[in-house]
Amino acid sequence: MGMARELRQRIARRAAQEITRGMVVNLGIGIPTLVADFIPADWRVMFHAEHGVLGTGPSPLKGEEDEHLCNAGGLPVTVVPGASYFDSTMAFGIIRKGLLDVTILGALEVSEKGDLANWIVPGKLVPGMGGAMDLAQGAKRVIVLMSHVNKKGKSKIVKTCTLPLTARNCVDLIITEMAVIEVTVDGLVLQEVMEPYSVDEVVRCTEAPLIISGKLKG
Amino acid sequence: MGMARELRQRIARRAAQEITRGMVVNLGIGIPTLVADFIPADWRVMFHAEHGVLGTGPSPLKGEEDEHLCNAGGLPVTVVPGASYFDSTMAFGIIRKGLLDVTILGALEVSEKGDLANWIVPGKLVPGMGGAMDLAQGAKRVIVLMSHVNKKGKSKIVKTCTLPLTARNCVDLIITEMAVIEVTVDGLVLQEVMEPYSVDEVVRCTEAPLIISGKLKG
Amino acid sequence: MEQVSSKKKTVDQALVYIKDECRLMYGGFGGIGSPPTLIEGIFEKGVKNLHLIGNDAAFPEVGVGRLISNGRVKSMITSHIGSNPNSGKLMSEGKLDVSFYPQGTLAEKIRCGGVGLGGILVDIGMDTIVDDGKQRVEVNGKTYMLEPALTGDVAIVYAERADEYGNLIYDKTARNFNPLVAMAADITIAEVKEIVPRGALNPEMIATPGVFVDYLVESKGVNWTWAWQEN
Amino acid sequence: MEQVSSKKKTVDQALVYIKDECRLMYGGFGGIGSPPTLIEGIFEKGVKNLHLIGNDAAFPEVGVGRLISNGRVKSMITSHIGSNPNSGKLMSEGKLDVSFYPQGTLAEKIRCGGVGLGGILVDIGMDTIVDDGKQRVEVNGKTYMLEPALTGDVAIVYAERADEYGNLIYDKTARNFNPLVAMAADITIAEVKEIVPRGALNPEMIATPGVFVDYLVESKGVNWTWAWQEN
Repeated sequence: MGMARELRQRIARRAAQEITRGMVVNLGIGIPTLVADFIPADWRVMFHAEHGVLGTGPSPLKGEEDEHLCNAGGLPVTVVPGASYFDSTMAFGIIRKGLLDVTILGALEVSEKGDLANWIVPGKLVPGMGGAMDLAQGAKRVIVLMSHVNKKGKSKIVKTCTLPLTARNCVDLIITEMAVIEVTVDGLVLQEVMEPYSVDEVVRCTEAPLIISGKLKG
Repeated sequence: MGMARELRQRIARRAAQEITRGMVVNLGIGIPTLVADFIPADWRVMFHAEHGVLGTGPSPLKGEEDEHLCNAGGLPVTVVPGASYFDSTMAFGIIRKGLLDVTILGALEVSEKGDLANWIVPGKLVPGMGGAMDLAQGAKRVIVLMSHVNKKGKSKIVKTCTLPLTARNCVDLIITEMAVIEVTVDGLVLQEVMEPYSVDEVVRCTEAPLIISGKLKG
Repeated sequence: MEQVSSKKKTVDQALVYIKDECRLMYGGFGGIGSPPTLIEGIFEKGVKNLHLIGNDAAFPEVGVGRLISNGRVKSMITSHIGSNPNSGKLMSEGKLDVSFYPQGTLAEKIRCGGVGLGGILVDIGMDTIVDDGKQRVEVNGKTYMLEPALTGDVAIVYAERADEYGNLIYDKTARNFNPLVAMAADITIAEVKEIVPRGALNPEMIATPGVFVDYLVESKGVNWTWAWQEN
Repeated sequence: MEQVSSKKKTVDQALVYIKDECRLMYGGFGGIGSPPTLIEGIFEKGVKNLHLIGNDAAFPEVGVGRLISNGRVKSMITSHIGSNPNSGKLMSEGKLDVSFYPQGTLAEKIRCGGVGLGGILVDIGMDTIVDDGKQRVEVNGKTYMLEPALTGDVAIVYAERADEYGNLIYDKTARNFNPLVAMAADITIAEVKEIVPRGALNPEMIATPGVFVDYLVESKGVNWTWAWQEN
């Protein structure tokens, strides 16, 4: 995403506040991966990965990596007590059964209805959806972490997605370097504004209409 | 089946001749269970059971039974080297994928086309099909062991089954206390006659027409 | 869901979830791998009009057989009731409604519910009684029966060992339907021979990840006599 | 089938079954759990016009990525090719035909082929691109897409240990798609770190029963550099 390390960390730290003790959580590649760094080990959060593990832990020390124990991004991890290994059908069974409390994903576009587009830019970038559709549709709560605008300065929070969808009505919360926005039945609610931005700046950078939360008005 | 022990043993011994080294075999309840006794351990035949084991071995010694290690009839068994345990979906995956070389089943009726009826007598006996349909339809070869006639003296080898079917066109070989009969595209072929019966007696006790094998004529 | 604290409960605490009319899934094959302490608890509590979903009716006093024999069961979705004559008797008297499925199909239907799929296409039992009224679907020129997923209100399973997160390891042929029903119900209660701390199980051996398990109960062991013990 | 003798083969003996136009299923996720020695053998043998079925395109020189990068692959049924830019390039040049499925759906389609079912009903991806042209089926008032089973000519898998019957045990996240493709092809070749005698594996730990495995090949280990090793 080309976002500064500091901003990426800030978004990840804010996202970590959405996690509570004992939750089952799947983190996507990119900024979402950083979220784990902000969650205390004694919370016993169980991190799930699509290729067959529930209960991944911190990165191993240099030289202690195991080539058969990586996260979904291919980077070496460890496991925590209570972890289990299984095949990919079990990994996705857990997702489709609705046992993921939260999945945190990156996005290209999110619509005011919570539609998510994060896997394809036709004619340009066609990586495939991997597990994104399963996660977006299956998890109890979907949190999107992304830059507020794209490289051309255009809002990624849109009235209607222009890119092919990953899943409809799936996003619950959007966290960017500018704001925290909740997807509600009434529309997008601006809940928090990040330093050094103002409410007006966030509204100006957001294509979709925003309802300003009472706590920001007061 | 109320058949004398001696006759049951004879049928089982004959059935064992259909098994070759290394085969994967599922034995039904009743006479089929006895077949294992006539197969040498060094043939490394792998016996499969529906509740999740491939590689059962002989009965344990009295007092050494394990209540969690039984055959599909609920009787204690052991396992051989190379055995594996799995859940019921895997057990039936092996069956439907066509990896059972032979299944040996009991029957109420077999038709001249190889239709099998072995799970229900409407209004009388409704035990359920258990794994019989999966086995009859999925195994590469289906061998039926049964008494030649029922308690009323009526042939169990019939032109058309009167009882609800387990599976159509599935039986390959029928072994009774009187005869060994092969199901072919041309019809039922009488291959062997058991002592002390004659070809004529077998034909008389069999409702379906029998083709007499050349080796019996000569 | 809060899954930090141990999932360990007393039998009474766990039985709160099993009420009259419960759609109750169970593990076990002829009683092998059925949870004896939970079944005893259900019996003692007096739960009735149960809708059972599982492989078989076991034996008259073994496994779920005892619940059936004592008239606590209103309906069954199963593959076999032949080893428990009381089931057949109740069925012919119109007191027990039984739906039969080929065993492999039943196992897959339950797994389907457990992994969030809508159903499977299967050809076992085509053109037999079990085909009656089934929706048919054609795929690549071949016809299959459509079998919808099965789910339940509560699943009761028996496992050999669990850790406090609820990860389960089964024993030999006592595994059978247990890992399947463990995934397929709204609430899963595992009766376990031994509950160990997190990290004490080999993570490669775990057959049911703890995320599927809601409550753990310690087993008091089998309180019935197996057929092979009777002589 | 004769399964008494050891299934152990040399790489060359096993590769006889992998020819041009082969529908080749493979285990692995980003190369983790893909069989390096068999892939090297396929490359050296010069096999081309392969039809790959597996999770992803790995990295340019990792796993099946090397076969793709070198133009040996005609089509792929997969969930993700983003980590191997050569795949995207070949695809946009019309030299590689790629069919994408949501990863969980792909896994279930392969399992379906492996256990002899005709297909599954799934709702992941409904009303998105992947829904185009899919047969729809209604079950209990809910609509699903019908996804037919997938099978292959040959499956290549990587396992940590095998016994001579072909029973397989995998290692950590190298399990992923391996047990699924191991069931779904006409011929299954397992590359294994260690082959032990019958009886040397814990029968409770076996993830793939040997009856699914036709040939065993000893692994020479990974001959690529992982992304995390590059700095």
